[in-house]
Amino acid sequence: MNQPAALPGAPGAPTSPAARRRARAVLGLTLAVGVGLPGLLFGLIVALTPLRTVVPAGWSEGQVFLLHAVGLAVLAVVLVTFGAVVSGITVWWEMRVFARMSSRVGYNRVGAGGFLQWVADAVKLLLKEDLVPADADAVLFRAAPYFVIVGFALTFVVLPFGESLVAADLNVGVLYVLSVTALVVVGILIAGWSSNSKWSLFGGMRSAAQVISYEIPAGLAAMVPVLMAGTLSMQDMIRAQGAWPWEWNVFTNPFALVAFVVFFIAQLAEGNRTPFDLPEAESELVAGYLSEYSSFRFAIYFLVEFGNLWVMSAIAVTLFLGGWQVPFVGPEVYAAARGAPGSIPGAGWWGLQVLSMVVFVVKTLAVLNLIVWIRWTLPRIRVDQMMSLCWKYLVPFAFACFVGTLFWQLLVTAAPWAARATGYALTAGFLVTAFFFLRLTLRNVSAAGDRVDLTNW
Amino acid sequence: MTEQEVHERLSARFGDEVGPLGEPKADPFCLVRAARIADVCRFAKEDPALAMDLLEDLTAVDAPKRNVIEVVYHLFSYRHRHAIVLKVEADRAAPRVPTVEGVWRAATWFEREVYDLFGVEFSGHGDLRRILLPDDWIGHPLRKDYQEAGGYRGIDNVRENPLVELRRLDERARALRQPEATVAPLAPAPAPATPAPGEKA
Amino acid sequence: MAQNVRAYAAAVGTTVRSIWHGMSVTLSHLLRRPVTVQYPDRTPLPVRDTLPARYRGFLEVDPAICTGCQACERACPINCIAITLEKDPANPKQRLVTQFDIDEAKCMYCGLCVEPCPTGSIQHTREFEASSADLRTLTFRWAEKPFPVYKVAKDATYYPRAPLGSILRPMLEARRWDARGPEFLPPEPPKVTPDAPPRAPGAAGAAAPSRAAAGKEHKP
Amino acid sequence: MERLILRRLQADGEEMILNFGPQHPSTHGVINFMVETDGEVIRKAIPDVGYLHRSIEKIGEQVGYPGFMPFTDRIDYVAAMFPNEGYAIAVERLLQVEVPPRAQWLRAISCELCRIASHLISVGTMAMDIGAFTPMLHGVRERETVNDLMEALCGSRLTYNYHRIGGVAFDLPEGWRDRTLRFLDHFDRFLVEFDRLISFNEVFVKRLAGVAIIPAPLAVDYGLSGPNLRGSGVDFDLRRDMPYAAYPHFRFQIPVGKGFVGTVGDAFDRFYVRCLEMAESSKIVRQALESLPDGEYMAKVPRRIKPEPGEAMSRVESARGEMAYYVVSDGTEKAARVRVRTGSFTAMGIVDAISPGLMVADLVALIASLDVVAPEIDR
Repeated sequence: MNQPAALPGAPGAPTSPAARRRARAVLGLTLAVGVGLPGLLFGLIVALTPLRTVVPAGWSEGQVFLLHAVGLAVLAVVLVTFGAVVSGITVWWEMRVFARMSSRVGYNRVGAGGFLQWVADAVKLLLKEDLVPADADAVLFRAAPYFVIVGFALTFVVLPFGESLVAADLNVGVLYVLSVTALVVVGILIAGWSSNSKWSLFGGMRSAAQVISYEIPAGLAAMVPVLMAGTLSMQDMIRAQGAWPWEWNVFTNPFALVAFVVFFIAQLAEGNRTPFDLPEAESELVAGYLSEYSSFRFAIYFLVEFGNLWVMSAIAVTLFLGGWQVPFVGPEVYAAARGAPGSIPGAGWWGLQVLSMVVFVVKTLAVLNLIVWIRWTLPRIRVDQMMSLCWKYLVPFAFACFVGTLFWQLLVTAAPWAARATGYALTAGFLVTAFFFLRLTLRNVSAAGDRVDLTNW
Repeated sequence: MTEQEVHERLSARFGDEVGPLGEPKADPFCLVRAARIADVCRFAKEDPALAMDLLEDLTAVDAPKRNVIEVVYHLFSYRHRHAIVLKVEADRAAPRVPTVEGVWRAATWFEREVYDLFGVEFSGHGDLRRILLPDDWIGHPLRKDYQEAGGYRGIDNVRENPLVELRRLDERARALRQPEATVAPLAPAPAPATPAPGEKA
Repeated sequence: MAQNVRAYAAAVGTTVRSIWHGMSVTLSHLLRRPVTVQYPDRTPLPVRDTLPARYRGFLEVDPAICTGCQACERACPINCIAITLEKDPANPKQRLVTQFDIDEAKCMYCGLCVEPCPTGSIQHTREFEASSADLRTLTFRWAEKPFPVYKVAKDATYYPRAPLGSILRPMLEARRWDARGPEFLPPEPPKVTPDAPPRAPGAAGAAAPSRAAAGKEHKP
Repeated sequence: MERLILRRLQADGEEMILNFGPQHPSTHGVINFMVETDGEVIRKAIPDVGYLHRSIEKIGEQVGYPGFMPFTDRIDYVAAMFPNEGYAIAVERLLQVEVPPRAQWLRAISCELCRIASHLISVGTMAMDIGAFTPMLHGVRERETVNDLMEALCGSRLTYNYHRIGGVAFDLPEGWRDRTLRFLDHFDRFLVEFDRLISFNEVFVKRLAGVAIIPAPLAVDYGLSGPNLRGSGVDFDLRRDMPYAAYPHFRFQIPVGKGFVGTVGDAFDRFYVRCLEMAESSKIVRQALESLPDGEYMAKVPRRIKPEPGEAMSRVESARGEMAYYVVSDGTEKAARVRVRTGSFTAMGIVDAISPGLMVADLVALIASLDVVAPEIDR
């Protein structure tokens, strides 16, 4: 009989030396961050850059077609992988943040700071048995996760990661996003119905009611930046905004500020995030529409749920927060770095692309953190309150903003300084609010007799 | 009011049907004729001087020596902060007591529990089902003569006692050490002696 | 109407204000130190050594000062202690403890056995890490070798007890978590009394002798 | 019953039977509710208890008087001091033993700390059931400190077995008093923070205000007790109104539901009464630690406890309402009957009456606000 390795900490087991532990952690993090992330980002950049811009002049039709075909395949793989990795990292980050908020350490065993925990979780889920309940509608039950992941992956097509880093800059970008995200609901509804479980059915029904209701305020609020930019294309909407906060949609127009809040809340609801996580309310519906799922199918739902955080944040950043705009880098800088059309752009241009992407990612992460933070602070609302919030509060506000923006645009056309002044005023207001908030936070720490201590992060 | 005063008031209304207040050391109680318990309770609750608005506890005690099951009512008044303990005796063979569910709703569950664990029938109870034990349980466990079946639906609840088994092993080892003792050859250890499902009552 | 508008605005206001406070509380916790104790391997001391002295862990018996009074056996509400006393064949005046078994798998660590012990021989230690793959290995045999009972000197105020844990700890360290316990003997056939007809084993009321000996042996 | 419901179901075909439990995240143990719903609205929720029945009352007849004490821990393992105390008082009344003052004080201290620990779980899980996870973990964090104190006091974190017939098992350990006072200082601040984190969060308030209202007469009729009863506006607390142990010596308030944000007797009142009670318990522990008398912590009790025939009832204000022990002695070393009346049992009985018309999410709030603990229902 083989002696199994002694459990750590069990009587007699050697406590692992700190040095070895550190080395292992460093290795894990290096592998993950050092190889994985840059690789992915690089792949993303290459794949997302519209191939047209890099095709050298003089290539034959066939060659260009082949290049496009290969490029699209790479693009698809990279985007879906990016979605999965981002969702995994989001899980890790969310759990770390949540742990701190509840005075715990959180993930800390797999990789440095538990960074690779999501990989371990994914592997574990993949190794589990794929169960289909006996009385479930097997075909629909198996099909539902694909609806969900397709709806999720398709949004990446129009997400503008950088100045030229977008898979396809559709001229109906916003409408496209609103429509493909609706596919997720179809998947959830199918999952809820086909599981043949009452909990799942409850979850599916709640989800359908919720997402369809909140599409309306979300759509109305999204129309505000559309009106301001005069276009539906995601890239053009970003180009219509500036790099500095006082040039963002959210601050140049008071109605847009309200619209942003409405849009943000509606997005929380569409993404089934607390306080709108009714479809999978753990303490009520066990796991809602997910109750009967296991293994890979379950993993897909989770991938989508957390990946959606990224999508939600990215869309909010695009519409309201200036997207990838880098300060001091205007369109003429890009054009200059690009060089002559038909030639492969130089290193400067690529550098600018990376820079714009970094700006976009940072903003997106900030919004993502806000969502995470809200989730671990707020309780869940009830299904009737969810409805009344939507129809009594969000829809009127969104509509008022929509109408208000119409007049605002008239005003701004007449007096362009109004937008600029509002931008300064609202930005200042935001900073003051943030200052008071941080002061309150620090006072909370001292009021509890504690002190700020970040050593154990 | 003290217990004596409460008891006097009850006796004044019901006469002999409310027995004398006992004199045990800790808590005195008085015996009530089973058929009148619901009336006595209703009076105790509705009489403004008594106002026993809380049925604090309703339980039973099995007394096989006297061949009765005593049903015990602990009443309390929030308004007057006084209490009284009433008891009713029921025949062990077919215990039957009128329900007080109509007086206090709390009695619904208390009586269900007494029915479950003692088998006392509360006549007039609206929902007299077992509450703690499964519906198909046999017997009423808090009766003194209850014999445990040793399992439920083939699920054994007996674990080998290592203290006894080790002693047996010791004795056997000692017997083996003494050459004159003859020891029966050991059969290979069989599976734990769990009776087949269904054999349990 | 004005009332309604005011209520509507107040609802929005209180919501924002309460969320403002709640979120600042959660954010402030991001800045504080977590309280998690990373048992078992990332604690500055082994957790065993951080436990208070009164901690009720595994029982330990010091045979050197056991008087064989069986007070602990009587005090145990669940009969998880078994003590057998015999006369020493070599010295009839000396009594031997030939069995002192504690079924730690059944023990509920209530500490009632410790209280009546006249010499403090039986004590709770701070050991608690002894998970095992076989329940039988959790029966600790304190009289593996029969030991003579301890004679308490008159007006003794001190008993030479081995340091707490010094006997149990080597026993735990010697154990492997997946060790198997001893094979028990097959159950004895039920005794058939001449005047009662044999009943099916396991039927209600027909407790097998071993079960009768086992006393209250019902899993919760 | 199932058949009955099914027949009704077939009649109109609009309702659904939902088996809410026995393994459900918010049933706080193993309880089953047969919920008849019409969409999200509950027509009726019928509690089905007994999954955790361990026949503790029967065990009480089979082990001796002192030996039953550890079993009482298991009656309510979230707040095990109260069953300890209740049983000890009942047997002391049978034996007519006078408990020394120091033991009375130690009982009050341990019980009030235990009440804090229990209410922390209660309000924390309530927030969790409503969907906020963080407050629950904050509650558990504070509870851990209480557990550490208990561990230092009596050697165990959960099943204390601290009280004895005639007193308590141990005196205070060294340094315990200061540790406890430090904790209480911290704890009072924690309560303020907790209120800001969750109690008055508008989403939370909206989920609980006016939900599952239990009017005072109904609460009394169903025998509700403790915070559930006080949440309905009935100003009654055994510690003040039927004093036992050392409570007459302390000054404290009895928080009563006033309809803090909605109607008297709603789920929020029951929740907030517990929050306020924690602050009062903290006060009591401070006073008790300051006025702790010297002397014995254990009365002279015969080694073989053999009360004369008779019966005694003890009523203790447990964290989950009134806990009453009814002990009948027949003159032997084993009780003839040990009956435990618990707050959760009566609280569970009212679900039937309150649930119609609630939503599924409100049922969760109702169960959480009643603070039932399954082992205490089933015993």
